[in-house]
Amino acid sequence: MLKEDELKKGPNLYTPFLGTTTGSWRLLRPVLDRARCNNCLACWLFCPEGCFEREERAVTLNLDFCKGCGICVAECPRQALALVEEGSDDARLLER
Amino acid sequence: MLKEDELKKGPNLYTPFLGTTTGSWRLLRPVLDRARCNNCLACWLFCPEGCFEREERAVTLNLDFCKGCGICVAECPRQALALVEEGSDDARLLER
Amino acid sequence: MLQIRWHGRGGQGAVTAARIFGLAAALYAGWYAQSFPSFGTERRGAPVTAFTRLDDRPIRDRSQIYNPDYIVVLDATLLETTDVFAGLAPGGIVLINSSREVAGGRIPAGVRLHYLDATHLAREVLEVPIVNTAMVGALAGVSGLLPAEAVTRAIADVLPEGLADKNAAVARRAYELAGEGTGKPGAAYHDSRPV
Amino acid sequence: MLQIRWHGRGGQGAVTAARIFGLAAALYAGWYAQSFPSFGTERRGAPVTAFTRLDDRPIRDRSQIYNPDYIVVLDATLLETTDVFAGLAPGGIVLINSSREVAGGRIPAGVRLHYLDATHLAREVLEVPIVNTAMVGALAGVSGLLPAEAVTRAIADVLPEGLADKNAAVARRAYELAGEGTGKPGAAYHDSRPV
Amino acid sequence: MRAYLNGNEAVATAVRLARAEVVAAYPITPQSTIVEKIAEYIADGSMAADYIRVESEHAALAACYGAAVTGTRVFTATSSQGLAYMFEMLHYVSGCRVPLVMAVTNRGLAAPWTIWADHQDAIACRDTGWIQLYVETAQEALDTCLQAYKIAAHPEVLTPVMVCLDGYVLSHTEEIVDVPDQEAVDVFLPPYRPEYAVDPARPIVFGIGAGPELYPAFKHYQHQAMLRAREIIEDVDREFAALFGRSYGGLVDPYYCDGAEVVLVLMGATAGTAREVVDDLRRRGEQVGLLRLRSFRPFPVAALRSVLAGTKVVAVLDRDCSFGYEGVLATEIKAALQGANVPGTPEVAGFTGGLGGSDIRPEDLAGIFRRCLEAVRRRDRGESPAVSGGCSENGKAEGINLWLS
Amino acid sequence: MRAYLNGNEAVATAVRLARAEVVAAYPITPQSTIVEKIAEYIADGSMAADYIRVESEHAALAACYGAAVTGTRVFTATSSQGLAYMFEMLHYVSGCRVPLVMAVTNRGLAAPWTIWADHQDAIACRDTGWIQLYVETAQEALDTCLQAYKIAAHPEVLTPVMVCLDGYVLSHTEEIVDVPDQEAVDVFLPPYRPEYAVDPARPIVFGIGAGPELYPAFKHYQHQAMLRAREIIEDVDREFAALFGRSYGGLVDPYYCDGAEVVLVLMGATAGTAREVVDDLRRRGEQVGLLRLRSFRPFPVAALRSVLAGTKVVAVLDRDCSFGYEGVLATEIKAALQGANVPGTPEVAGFTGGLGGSDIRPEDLAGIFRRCLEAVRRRDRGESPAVSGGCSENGKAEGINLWLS
Amino acid sequence: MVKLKELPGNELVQGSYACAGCGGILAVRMALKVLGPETVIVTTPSCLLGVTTFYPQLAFKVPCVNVTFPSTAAAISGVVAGLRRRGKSGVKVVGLAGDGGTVDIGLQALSGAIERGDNFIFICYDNEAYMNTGVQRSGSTPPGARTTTTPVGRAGRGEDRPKKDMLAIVAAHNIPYAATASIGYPQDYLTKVQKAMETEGPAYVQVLAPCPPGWGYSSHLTVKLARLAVQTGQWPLAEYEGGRLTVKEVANPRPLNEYLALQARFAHLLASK
Amino acid sequence: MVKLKELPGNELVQGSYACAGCGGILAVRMALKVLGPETVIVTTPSCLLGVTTFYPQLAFKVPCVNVTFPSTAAAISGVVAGLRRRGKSGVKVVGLAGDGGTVDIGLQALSGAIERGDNFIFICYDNEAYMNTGVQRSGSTPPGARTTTTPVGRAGRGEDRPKKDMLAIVAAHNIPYAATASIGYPQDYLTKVQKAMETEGPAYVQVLAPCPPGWGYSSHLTVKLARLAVQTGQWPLAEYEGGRLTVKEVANPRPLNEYLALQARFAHLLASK
Ligand SMILES: Cc1ncc(C[n+]2csc(CCOP(=O)(O)OP(=O)(O)O)c2C)c(N)n1
Ligand SMILES: Cc1ncc(C[n+]2csc(CCOP(=O)(O)OP(=O)(O)O)c2C)c(N)n1
Ligand code: SF4
Ligand code: SF4
Ligand code: SF4
Ligand code: SF4
Repeated sequence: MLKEDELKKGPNLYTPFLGTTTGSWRLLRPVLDRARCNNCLACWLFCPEGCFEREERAVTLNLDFCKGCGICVAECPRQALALVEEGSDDARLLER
Repeated sequence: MLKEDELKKGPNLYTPFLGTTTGSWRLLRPVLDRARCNNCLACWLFCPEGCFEREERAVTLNLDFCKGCGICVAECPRQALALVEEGSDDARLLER
Repeated sequence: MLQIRWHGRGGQGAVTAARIFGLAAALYAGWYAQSFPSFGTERRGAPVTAFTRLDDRPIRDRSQIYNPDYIVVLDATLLETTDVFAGLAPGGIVLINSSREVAGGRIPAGVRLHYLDATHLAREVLEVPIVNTAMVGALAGVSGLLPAEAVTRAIADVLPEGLADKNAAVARRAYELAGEGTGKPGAAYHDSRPV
Repeated sequence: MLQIRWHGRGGQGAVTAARIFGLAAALYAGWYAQSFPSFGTERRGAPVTAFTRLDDRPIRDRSQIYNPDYIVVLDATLLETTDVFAGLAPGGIVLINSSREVAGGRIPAGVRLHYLDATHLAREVLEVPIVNTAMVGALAGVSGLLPAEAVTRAIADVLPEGLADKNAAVARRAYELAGEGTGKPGAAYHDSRPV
Repeated sequence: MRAYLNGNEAVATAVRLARAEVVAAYPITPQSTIVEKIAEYIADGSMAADYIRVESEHAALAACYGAAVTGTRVFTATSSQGLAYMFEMLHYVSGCRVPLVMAVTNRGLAAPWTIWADHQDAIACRDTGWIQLYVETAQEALDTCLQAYKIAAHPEVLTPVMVCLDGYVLSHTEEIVDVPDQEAVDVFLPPYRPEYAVDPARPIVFGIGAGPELYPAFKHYQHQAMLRAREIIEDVDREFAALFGRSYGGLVDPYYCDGAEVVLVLMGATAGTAREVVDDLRRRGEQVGLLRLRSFRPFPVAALRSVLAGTKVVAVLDRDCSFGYEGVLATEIKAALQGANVPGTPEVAGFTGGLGGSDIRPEDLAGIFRRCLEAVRRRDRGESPAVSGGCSENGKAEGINLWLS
Repeated sequence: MRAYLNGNEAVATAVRLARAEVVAAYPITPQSTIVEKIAEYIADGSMAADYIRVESEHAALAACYGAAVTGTRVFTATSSQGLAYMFEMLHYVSGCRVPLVMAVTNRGLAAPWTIWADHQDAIACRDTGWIQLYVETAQEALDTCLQAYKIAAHPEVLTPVMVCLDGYVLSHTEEIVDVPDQEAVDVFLPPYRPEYAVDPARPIVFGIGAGPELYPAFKHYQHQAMLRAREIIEDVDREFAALFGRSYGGLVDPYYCDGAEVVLVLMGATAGTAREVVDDLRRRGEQVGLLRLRSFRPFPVAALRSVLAGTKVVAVLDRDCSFGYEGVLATEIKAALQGANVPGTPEVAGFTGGLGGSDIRPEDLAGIFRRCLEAVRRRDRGESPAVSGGCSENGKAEGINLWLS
Repeated sequence: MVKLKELPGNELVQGSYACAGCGGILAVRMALKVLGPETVIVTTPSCLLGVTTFYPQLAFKVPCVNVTFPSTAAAISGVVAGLRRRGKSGVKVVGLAGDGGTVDIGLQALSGAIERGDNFIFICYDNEAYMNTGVQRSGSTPPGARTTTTPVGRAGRGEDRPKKDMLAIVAAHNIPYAATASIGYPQDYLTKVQKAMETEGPAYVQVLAPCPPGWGYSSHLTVKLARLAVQTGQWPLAEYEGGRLTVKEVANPRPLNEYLALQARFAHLLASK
Repeated sequence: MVKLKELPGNELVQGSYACAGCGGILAVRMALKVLGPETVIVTTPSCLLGVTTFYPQLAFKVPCVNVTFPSTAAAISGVVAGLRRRGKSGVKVVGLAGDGGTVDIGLQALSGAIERGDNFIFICYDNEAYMNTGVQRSGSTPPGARTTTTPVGRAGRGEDRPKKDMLAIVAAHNIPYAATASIGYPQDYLTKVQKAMETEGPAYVQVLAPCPPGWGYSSHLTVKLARLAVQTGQWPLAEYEGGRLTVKEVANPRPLNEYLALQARFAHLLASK
């Protein structure tokens, strides 16, 4: 909760402020095969959540904000990305 | 003043309703020389107050609403209209 | 308190006249003053009124003026369609821009009438028949409420530079004519009839 | 009064489930009922909740539900990010769509857990993994609050014609599985652990 | 017919039953599902009406006004920002005495942005010359819309009506609703054919200009009509009851107020929760009651006075705030109780809460009652201070979500 | 400098002296001459500001808001329909705690169409979270605009201010005004540089969304700031007096209220006329007084109570009407006087008049006093009825232009 | 092609409080000759509303629905729908608004109504400023013009933005019919109104309507200026029909100064030369 | 021409609550890559505002000025003037609005701001309906589309009016730069944003931004649909510059059904055939 001091100045707050990541929304998970990536940057451009980072030879994928929309997978021209069921077989429930 | 009955129904009134003519606004008065009129209807068209009536051979002029703008005089191609000072020499004050 | 009502037509400058008179009184003649137009939009040609109040103490009354002490008529044709004398205080003074006397029928008893052929004067000095400043000068003269100086200085304050000088001249001339009080048509004069 | 909280994700139909359950109870099972979504806009994928209240007298309380008697979880992955057990009334019943048991850590004491692999069931009958009607049927069965008939009629009222029949079938099957109470994963069963 | 509907669906149903002919509306949460349902009725042929898909709420109300002056029955609905954006038109149509009906799904106003319920949106429009009826249930929403058409078009009223329902808490909450038969509604509500309508054969100017000598007269009669509406609202409610067997008390809806020491006054759906609390406290022997205000405009001064006369403390719950004064209901009820001819001078304690969707729980209401009952005890013992000095002057913040003004 | 200005010119002069940097406004009678004068100042180089020529009032206030969050001093002005059309934005900017200053040249609201003065426009906006100061003279208009900038931007207030002046009666009436020196104003009003401003180096979201758990907190503090403004308004008026030698009493401006049996409460320019009437009646030995309310929001409950405590009858003159209740001032003053801790329970008699430019003459005010004094006599004799039952319930039309509610 | 001689003689607006020589009221009076008595006017605050529908002077002989300033076209949609519901198909709904009420505050509503495809005519009488409130600039004020909000001074040279091209804007809505006209060319103007009347769906006519006090000229010049604006190329007569825009060419354009010199609002432009 | 490889890598919006696969947030994220950190966003109620600036999730890394729904462009004018007064010339003011906030309720303000010639960019992310409130039709909804206010039934066949041609409308304002774009063609889109940025004065970009729940398709198809719309001729890529409109031709247009068939909002059109 905000402090009294902040509340008194009105609903104008410093940004960004992220109460949560959105990775938890994901039902499907993109899996990157870096070896296939030719660094065309399609995923980097098209991911609505900005989950990819450009690196020297291939992109990397950070799932903190990934919602599993599947766009990166659909747009990757080299099939370097695949979509798997998140927590399939309730995996994550058991894992942790 | 309106009647209670009318006031109770809101500010929606039958039209036209003219509390006054606007001839009294006039400082200049158009004078029509019907003999010169060739019925081209310029005045009839251009008078903002609708003071002219079309007749068989020439227009007629009714000054009830004439404000003396002078447009009819300016637009008459036959100089059938002239503008004179209304109440010049305080004429009307003396006349009546 | 003294109350003045100005009658004119939209575009003739009655509102400005009321203001010039008030300003002259307030800033250059030691009065407290208040001026205001008839409230509303004035269309060209339609009758309009404006008002000035003078007093020797601050003016706080904000109501309309119903019983003026002075009435100034910028355009004599208004006499036909408007009851310019309405509510005139007993013994009130009326100043009309006209080259001749107004027929008596509609003039209430006890009124003192003054005339100035301001149109003529304005045509002469300004080259246009704009009479408001002349009438301001005339009222100053006839009423004795303000010195001519106050009026001309007020005109300089209110009117744009290009117009101020000539209008000041017209006002001063009207003021002087009032002082002459000749009673002749064509000049400011006191009505001789016993009213 | 009995209070039910439904957990799902935007797009999974938790809100519709709450409504179907309420409607079934209200129109076909003699209850008074009330149902409402978690207030707000649901984005696809974001966790959402919905609520149903049942009572045998008119329901007048309009406040939110803080202590549900029943909790229905349409999507087991929510257990990871949401405290689905929050406020559960003592002795409360939780029904989870899952093919296997949930690890014990986060489960409060005194809770009765039921599972249904609704995803599997829905895939079988509906050919899509939409589980809300299955879970409605399951809750009806597990809780014994409503007869299967009430649920299927409510589904016919709420869902568009093309979808109603299959969903009614799914709900009925889930209802029956609950009745079987086999305790086997893949069916509705009562948790055997002493909690 | 017994149905399971939420408040918005109940409103849409009423509009269909009322045979509204022109509907113009703009989407806004949590109103939108009303007009979506109406669009559906029109699309499936179960309602014969024109739906004007306007580009804003200001336009929505202007379009409704245009349609209404042609002599058709008209409907619109909105909420919050949309109602605020209509504000100029609100005054206009009431001034023109156009008997529109509008549903307002109450929601708080930005900033900050909210989509959740409070009454600030409609309360802030209380001077616009609209009748405002606040409902408690989906059933009442339906029934009140039907009543509203009758009240608005009554020849002695000719005033538009807002039917206000709490966002989400009513609008999106399903419950059992008895849907009346079309035939019965047709009897209750004959077609709308006003005396004045757009007609080249008898030309009228709608919305003339009026100078200082005339303007006050129109406003005077507009006010008088609104005052007269107090009786018409009661009459229509009675007539409705006779036909449909349901009544809402007309202007006010008292619950256990007889002999109550503390009466809680509020509007809208919270009344339901409050009934539970009152029942509970009564069971414990506390002399408490609830007064639900149904008609906020016209403001039922006499009805309030007669109910609240013997009360010791009147607790008022406002889901709104007139910033720099206090909750609006509190102010208006105090005013109604001020003066020598109100016996006993009850103390009025204003509470503001439930803003922007903040939940009002039974325990919140119980807390209000408890504090007021304590004040009654103190008062009975001749002690002070009471619940409050009676107005915001003493208004130290008590809490952030529910404060005593 | 002694000048001869009307109310609108006085406002424009103040805005120039305050060194407003951005002005966005839309024309409307009788406001327009304020911004025309400002446009002139900018064109002749005597004022360094951007004038945004917007396409509507809603846009005007949105543009002002946009400019204000960049950290500039901003001005706008409007009236009547224009104010109503801004309504959504009014709530918004106050909710965002943007310290704008706006002049409102008061005028009635359509329908029927009017261009003449009453207070309906601003009064109907009393819940918008704006401070509202009503002025009596052109001088006060000028001085109050300067004060307004200081009040609005005070770090404990951060709330926009409306300076309300009666249309025509003040806006178009010339009188003597003392125009302060720029240097003195610069001392009183240093440049506006707020803590929060648009700056990519420290990015801020202005006007966030807030859920039910957060929204009430913002509203709570907004309300608290407005209550706190009561003291700030007084402080600023005192500070202004120290520098410029003129004071307006801060929140209220009492005139011969000490020991008065009847006090007339009103707002705006009519106070001047009322002073004449009070003087006159006092000369005749009547115990009457005048209380001019200067701050309508925040509503000065304590100040009103302390002035009106010993009064027998409080006459209230409303140039507005909350249709279906009564004049708004009457309601709010009754509320302030309600409750056990107001000694004597004065009777409040509400009069509504002066709508749509209807003139308020000295004799009208004298008539109000006369009727109230008669009621005092009756009250002293223990007779009834008094002036009124105290509210609109007894409100039979007394007259069309001035009625007792 | 409208035949002037055959137009009905009775006036459908008369007795208004417009200034002597008002181009706006003239534009309306002319249009009503073509529109005839089966017309409903919808109008908003403007000189027109002020001078025709203020009690005790109600000057229209056809029904008139006044509405708030931003809402002409929205109210039109309502009237159209209502009349349709009431089965009154023969009545034409005609919006009348000034340029401010059209190109500024009324633009959005107009855009919405055109988009909805309602059957109506919208006539904008363009006097190139907000006249009713005292000659403030509007989006339709031509560059250089002095108004009370675009004053002339050390730092101000009158209006500094081009005139909003409203014809192009409505054309961009793919409106069935739109045109500009001038009261100086009544044959052309009235023929356009006639076409608008015959159009199924929305039609728009923007007619130049000089204003003596607003522009600063003597009232008898109203029609002359309306002609000069066309002759000097300041006001092209254009028509948008069937998706095509045609602009009437001005054979021998007259020097712009002829037009400017007659108007006080442009005086500073000439003075500075 | 924007070089993708050279665009800055850091995200200026991240963590929003948009639906998975939201074309709108993608459009904004992309644009910010070109606009960079010296940007001020002005935005209004819409999915965008709802998913980026609701506490406790504030997703922008640049200043963001939220304003009421009708007022994006009016607030822009204020921010522009204020920044000018504060001497902050390097900061670009960028309006972001949905189609409803652009072509309907926000049109008038936008028209005013363009007319004033303020220096700003206005990006309309066009998802062809009011999504934030639950998929009601807007002026930008294409004909035939089913929305919650253009339902399909015995008497309803979805939206029955053409899409408002907003590019033509802003072009009619003689705006210095305007373009349509699609998130399916990022090179083209971002180059246009770049041009808008380099424009002195107002610039407008309307970018097609599919919406999975609103259009009724599976989220991974967002970019594909944005491409198909162009390839089937439903969404022409156009540019208005220096007073000239150019439309990129589609070499071998694909059959419309390919586009329609993927979307539930058009299902009734195909079913009925
Ligand atoms: C919302 C709103 N803002 C402002 C006004 C004030 N107003 C009335 S008429 C008018 C000017 C009308 O200008 P235009 O439409 O160009 O018509 P004209 O008077 O020039 O003929 C204005 C600004 C109003 N009535 N309503
Ligand atoms: C005056 C007003 N009317 C209505 C709304 C409700 N509202 C909020 S967002 C929205 C829809 C936005 O649609 P669009 O601009 O197309 O953006 P999208 O959500 O589709 O991205 C509406 C109608 C509002 N906030 N303010
Ligand atoms: S699945 Fe969607 S959100 Fe996740 S990385 Fe791929 S494009 Fe981004
Ligand atoms: S002077 Fe003007 S008003 Fe009079 S008749 Fe001629 S054109 Fe008509
Ligand atoms: S100001 Fe101009 S537009 Fe208005 S009535 Fe006078 S001439 Fe006509
Ligand atoms: S509803 Fe559509 S536009 Fe809105 S966040 Fe979801 S995908 Fe994006």
